[in-house]
Amino acid sequence: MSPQLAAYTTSTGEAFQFWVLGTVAVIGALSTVFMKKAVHSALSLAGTMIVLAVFYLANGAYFLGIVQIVVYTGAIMMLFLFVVMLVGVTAADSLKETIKGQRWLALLCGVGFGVLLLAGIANASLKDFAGTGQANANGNVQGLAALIFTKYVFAFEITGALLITAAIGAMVLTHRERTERPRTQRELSEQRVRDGKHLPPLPAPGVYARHNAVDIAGLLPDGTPSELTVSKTLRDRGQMRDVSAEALGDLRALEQRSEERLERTPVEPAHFKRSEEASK
Amino acid sequence: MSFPLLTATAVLPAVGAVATAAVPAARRTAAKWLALLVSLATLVLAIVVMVRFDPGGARYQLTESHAWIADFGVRYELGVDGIAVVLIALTALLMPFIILAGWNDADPLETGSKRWRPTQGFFALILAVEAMVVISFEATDVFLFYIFFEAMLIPMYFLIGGFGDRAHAQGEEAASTQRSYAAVKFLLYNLVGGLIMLAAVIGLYTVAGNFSLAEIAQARANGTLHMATSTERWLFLGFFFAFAVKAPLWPLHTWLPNAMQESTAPVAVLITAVVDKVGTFAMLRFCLQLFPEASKWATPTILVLALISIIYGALLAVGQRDIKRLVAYASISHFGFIILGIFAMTSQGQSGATLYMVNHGISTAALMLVAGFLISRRGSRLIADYGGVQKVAPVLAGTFLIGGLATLSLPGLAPFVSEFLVLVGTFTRYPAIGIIATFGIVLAALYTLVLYQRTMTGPVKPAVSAMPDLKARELLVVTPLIVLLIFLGVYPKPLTDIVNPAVKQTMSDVHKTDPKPAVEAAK
Amino acid sequence: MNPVYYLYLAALLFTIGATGVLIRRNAIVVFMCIELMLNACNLAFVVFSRMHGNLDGQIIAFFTMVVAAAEVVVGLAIIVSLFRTRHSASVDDASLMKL
Amino acid sequence: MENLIALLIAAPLLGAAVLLVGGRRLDAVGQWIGTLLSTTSFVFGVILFVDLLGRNTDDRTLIQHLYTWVPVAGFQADVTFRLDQLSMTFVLLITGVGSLIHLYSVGYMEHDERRRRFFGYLNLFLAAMLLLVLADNYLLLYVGWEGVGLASYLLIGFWQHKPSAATAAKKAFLVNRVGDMGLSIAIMLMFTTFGTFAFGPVLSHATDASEGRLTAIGLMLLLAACGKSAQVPLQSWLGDAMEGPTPVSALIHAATMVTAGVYLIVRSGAIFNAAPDAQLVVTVVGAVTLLFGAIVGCAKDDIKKALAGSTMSQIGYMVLAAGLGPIGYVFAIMHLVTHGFFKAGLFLGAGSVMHGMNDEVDMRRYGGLRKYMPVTFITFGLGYLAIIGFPGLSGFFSKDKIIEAAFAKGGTEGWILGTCALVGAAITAFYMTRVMLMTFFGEKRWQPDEHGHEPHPHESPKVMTIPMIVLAVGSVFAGGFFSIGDRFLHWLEPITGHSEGDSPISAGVVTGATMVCLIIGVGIAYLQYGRRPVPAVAPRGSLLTRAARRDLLQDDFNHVVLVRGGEHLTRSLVYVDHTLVDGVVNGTAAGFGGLSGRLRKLQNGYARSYAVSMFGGAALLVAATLLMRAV
Repeated sequence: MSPQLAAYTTSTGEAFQFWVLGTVAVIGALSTVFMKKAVHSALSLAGTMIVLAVFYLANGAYFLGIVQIVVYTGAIMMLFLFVVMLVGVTAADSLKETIKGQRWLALLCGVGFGVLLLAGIANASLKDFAGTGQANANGNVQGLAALIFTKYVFAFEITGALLITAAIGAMVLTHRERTERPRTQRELSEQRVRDGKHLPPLPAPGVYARHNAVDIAGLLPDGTPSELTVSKTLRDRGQMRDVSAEALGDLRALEQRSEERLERTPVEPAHFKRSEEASK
Repeated sequence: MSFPLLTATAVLPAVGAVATAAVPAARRTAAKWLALLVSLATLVLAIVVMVRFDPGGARYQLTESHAWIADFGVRYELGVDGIAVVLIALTALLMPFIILAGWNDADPLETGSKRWRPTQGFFALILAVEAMVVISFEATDVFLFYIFFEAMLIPMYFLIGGFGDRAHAQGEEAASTQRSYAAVKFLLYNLVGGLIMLAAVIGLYTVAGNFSLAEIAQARANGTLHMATSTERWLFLGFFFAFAVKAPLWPLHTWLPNAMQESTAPVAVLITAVVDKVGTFAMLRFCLQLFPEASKWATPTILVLALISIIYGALLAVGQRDIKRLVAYASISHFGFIILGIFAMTSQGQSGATLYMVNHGISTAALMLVAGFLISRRGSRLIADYGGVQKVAPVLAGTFLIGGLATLSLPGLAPFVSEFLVLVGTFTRYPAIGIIATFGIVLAALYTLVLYQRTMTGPVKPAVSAMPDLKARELLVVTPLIVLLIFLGVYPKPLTDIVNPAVKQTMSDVHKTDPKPAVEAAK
Repeated sequence: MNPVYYLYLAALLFTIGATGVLIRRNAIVVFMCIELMLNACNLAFVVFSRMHGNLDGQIIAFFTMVVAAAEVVVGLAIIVSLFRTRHSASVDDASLMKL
Repeated sequence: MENLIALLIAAPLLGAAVLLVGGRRLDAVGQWIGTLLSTTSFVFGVILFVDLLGRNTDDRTLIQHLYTWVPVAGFQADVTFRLDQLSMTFVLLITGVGSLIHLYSVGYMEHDERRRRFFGYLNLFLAAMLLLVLADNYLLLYVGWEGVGLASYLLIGFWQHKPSAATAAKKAFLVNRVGDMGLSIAIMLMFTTFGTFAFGPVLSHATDASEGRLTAIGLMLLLAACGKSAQVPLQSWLGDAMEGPTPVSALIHAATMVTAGVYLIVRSGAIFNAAPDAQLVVTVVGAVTLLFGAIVGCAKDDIKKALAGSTMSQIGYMVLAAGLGPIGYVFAIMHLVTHGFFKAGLFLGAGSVMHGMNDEVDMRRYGGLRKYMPVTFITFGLGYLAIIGFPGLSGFFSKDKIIEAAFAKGGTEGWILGTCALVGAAITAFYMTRVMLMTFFGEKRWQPDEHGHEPHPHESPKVMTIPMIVLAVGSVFAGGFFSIGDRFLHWLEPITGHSEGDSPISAGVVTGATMVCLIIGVGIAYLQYGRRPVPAVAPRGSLLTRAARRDLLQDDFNHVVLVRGGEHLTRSLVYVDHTLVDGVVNGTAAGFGGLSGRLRKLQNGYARSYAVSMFGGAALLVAATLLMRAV
């Protein structure tokens, strides 16, 4: 890109680029906030960041633009994705608000703050843009390097130290040293007896002739499905299939077929009630 | 540099407090003896102060002055005038009796735990209070005074909230709740007063530029420090409010009955006979000296409030069913007299008020401590639970009666002299107020005698029929107090000689002279 | 077009990020929103750099990035260890700041 | 010689201290220590009296300055004693009668387990009373004044286990305190007027002060006298004070303490002389009380209460005389002294009767006792004759002089006061005859008490009868001795001054009128109680009788207005203190508590919630910044 692109008035090309990509960036930001699943949020954010990288480039910050893509979008966002995978799906993903009034207050503050910021910017007389042409005359990277290693050298060194500290901190935080002997099977079972819940192992899911899958809740003797049998992750995601009614459907189909074959008038089909209904 | 006598008087009990607190849990008795010895040693120092003090000499004597917080002009300045000397003596005098009277009050109920040391804490706190009270009397730097005026609340809070009467009628839990209520009420009232005073202290600094009482007073006197009228009044009110809460003056008095009712008798004595005196003392020393014009401006209002305190406190004392509450309201009435004397702005009034502080301390101590002995025997504070005690415990009843008679200012006992001086001092300037205040002496007789009649006379109630008479330790507490009451009632000259010059100076601070009699009949 | 629109965009993104922080409960998403805010600031710095014709703004943006990187590393580590102990990544699972 | 004065007080004071502090080991000998020290004081008194008699009339004032008591700028109170003719009279009366009553008490209190303390209190009383009459300034007098009040309190309530005694003691002290208030205000007024309250300067400069001030001082002194001397309107305590042991009634509530008011008025004569309005009020109070007491005395069936009414009435005479000014001062004191003899004798006689009658006090249960206790009968009878003013006996001389002086006041006032005094003399004759007849004459009316013990009237032991005999001798001869050659007048005149006044009627007429009144009174009483048997249960009686039995409703008034009113006042104040004064503060606290309770909900612990606040705050800051720039 030529230096004049970064001059006071922007070219139509840049304006076009701003409006298109700006829209994309805002949409990306909004979906970061409002997407239900963390993965989608992360991807939206990555999109926004790439757009911002383009804007950096457009503003003459070539080095930053590249760094933004390589380091931010490439490394940091991947880190986010890793953690999302590590943590998995939790109830926190729900967008349902739990604190009374929090959402409305947040939106009110957000809108108010935004309006004020925009008003502030509009109020400021930002007419004179020097452009980065002069500054980038010897090359953007060289210019930055000159500044970093002269004027900002202390800050630079300190950020280096900060990064190392952060790396060590992250290791310390996530590393788990076994400080105590792992509990034996016997101790764990004794613990369960003491706590008085789930004495036997959790029941297995899908113990059912035709639907032998982990996302199907096993049925209790009275025909009700037990959610305990399904893995917690699936439960949290709401990916649990209920097949308790399916058996009845199958039975009915079987009766239908036998009836057709035997050409008999159907007897009133057995009406199985679920225990809860029976008790009503 | 000479020996820092005043510092020593204050530091000794402080050191004693730390040492007492450090006594191991098992050596409870050692802690008691240590506290007693420290208090006695302090008494000796206080007597030395009294002897070294020259009534005819400079206003502030035995002065010490060291830079402390140079940036704000805060100095560590000590000095005593006649008023402070007698009050220090009173404080140091009462402490051994308070400690002796509370000898067994803080023994742990169960001796199981090795680390639990309530006894040590109790006596350490008492000594800490003594140290702070003494230094409050000695401080001639406003800021220094303020710090200890406020810091006193901390040990007092724990003394009130942490130690109560044994065998409470409504059970230990209710007692504990009421104790905390009383302690918190005490703390809140005094903190509010103190914070308002802090604002005034800062205000004073911005006006005067330093905290030295002597310097400010002198600058005020020779006109180099001019205060706008409204400034002076606001500052005065800030100081006075804190002192009025501490004193306590109607309508800021309601913390006192609660605090005295819930705490043990020795602590109640500590509150009313020692700590509250700082309030009235400070009115004399700070309000009148620093803000003479504003003091005169506020005098009518304060006198009316004091008058209300006198009558109101006495009437409420009549209506009480709880012995300690009764004494508390009686004290409110007496504090009304003290404040009346201070603000009557006559020599008799102010000398009387100063004497009153001392005498009230001794008489209340006598009455309250005997009441405490009585309460500890029966386990009830209610007047109705007693009757006919004089039949089974004549010495207890007799000492109680003498304490009561001192409270009603019987001539021949110390409080009479001071009360009469206050009344005369008030009367010469404000006859109507003096006459109404005189009704207080009738009411005082009423509440005291009703109390004595209901508790001590009449048929012996079954619950008190086996009540033992005073033991040797208790007699040791009461007898010297009674002897002092009689001695100071018959011969108060040693005190008045010390007090008079200081009062004279205070009078000249406020530019007031005694009214002249209508007929010059005196020789 | 005046480059000041970039600033408007930055303000908008910052606000959206801030609102996100307040609305979302998932700590990871909250973190992403914080990143969004930081990026919005970076954009503003870059634009200021252009405005003033020197590179100091870009330097600041650069430092911001470094600090953001450090912050993300530590923050995510905290989230992971929190998740290990609490089995949740919700920021209000426990009202920790209440007595 | 003046150094002896302090010893007068010191002796009984020492006795009191020793007996009260000494403890049980003195129980056996306590009564003798008390009596000995009281007598010692009497001996000192006699020595001083002889010394005074040996001096010139103008030189009979001895001053002993002990030490400066309360020295405060402009306020000088000294412990200084003044012994002059007036105080000397009192000293002799107090120590003399006091010693006799000590002796009597040895017998009377023989079986009381707290006898030692009783004598301690008696000695304390003597010391305080002597301080009262020997003080050289009003403040020191005030000490004695309250001191006798204290002793009176302790002695009335001596049998503290009886609630009635404890209540009576408290009542006496409280009513006295009201009077004391008057005395303290009077002292304050003196201080503002004269700058001092020592007798010398105040009394010599009294005429320099304005009459208004002097009237105020006089009225306040009168209030004090009313309290101490049981004058209307502060008389209500005296009847109840009879709850105390009888020797106490004799000494304190008949002979000495109750006369302190008269002493105060006579001592302050210079002030009253210059304040005629105050004097008039004094005479009115005296006249009203002498009738009041006499009427009450007529209705009481309790022998001690009847005598108490009589005491009140007789002191009314003295106050009346004291209010007359120089005409009456001397006679007030003279009547005081003779009254001290005969009333003490009467009380001791009553005590002797009670002693023999199992402490029965109701005269309707007596009757015909003259046969059983002849010595008591004779001594009581002599006292009786003295008090009604039988010619030749003490009361005749002193009372007659007072009646004369009342007429000599002159004008309408003189007539009214004189008539009152005359009527009083008639009533006195009536009620004393009634007492005499009901007790010693007629049929015996005693009955077994609730335990079935029939009283066995018997004469009292010698230790009791000897004091009675001595007092009876005094009742008979003192008046005559004083009056012959106006000895008493000349003795006291230098202190009190004297003027004859101009009586509208001659002394002879007054004496005659008094005699007529006397005969009428005795006659009516004889007709009513001597001729007919006395019913053992009191008849209902007329409205006046019933009112008189209730002390002319004074107690009911006090109860309704003061006691009830006071109770309501204190109770409502307790309520006010709790709800209003405390309530305002507690309400403020509760308000803050409620507010913070609300605010506390904002602190819900959710980090996001706090973040909203921060964000809102940031928005506000931005807004503020923009606004500041805009402005």
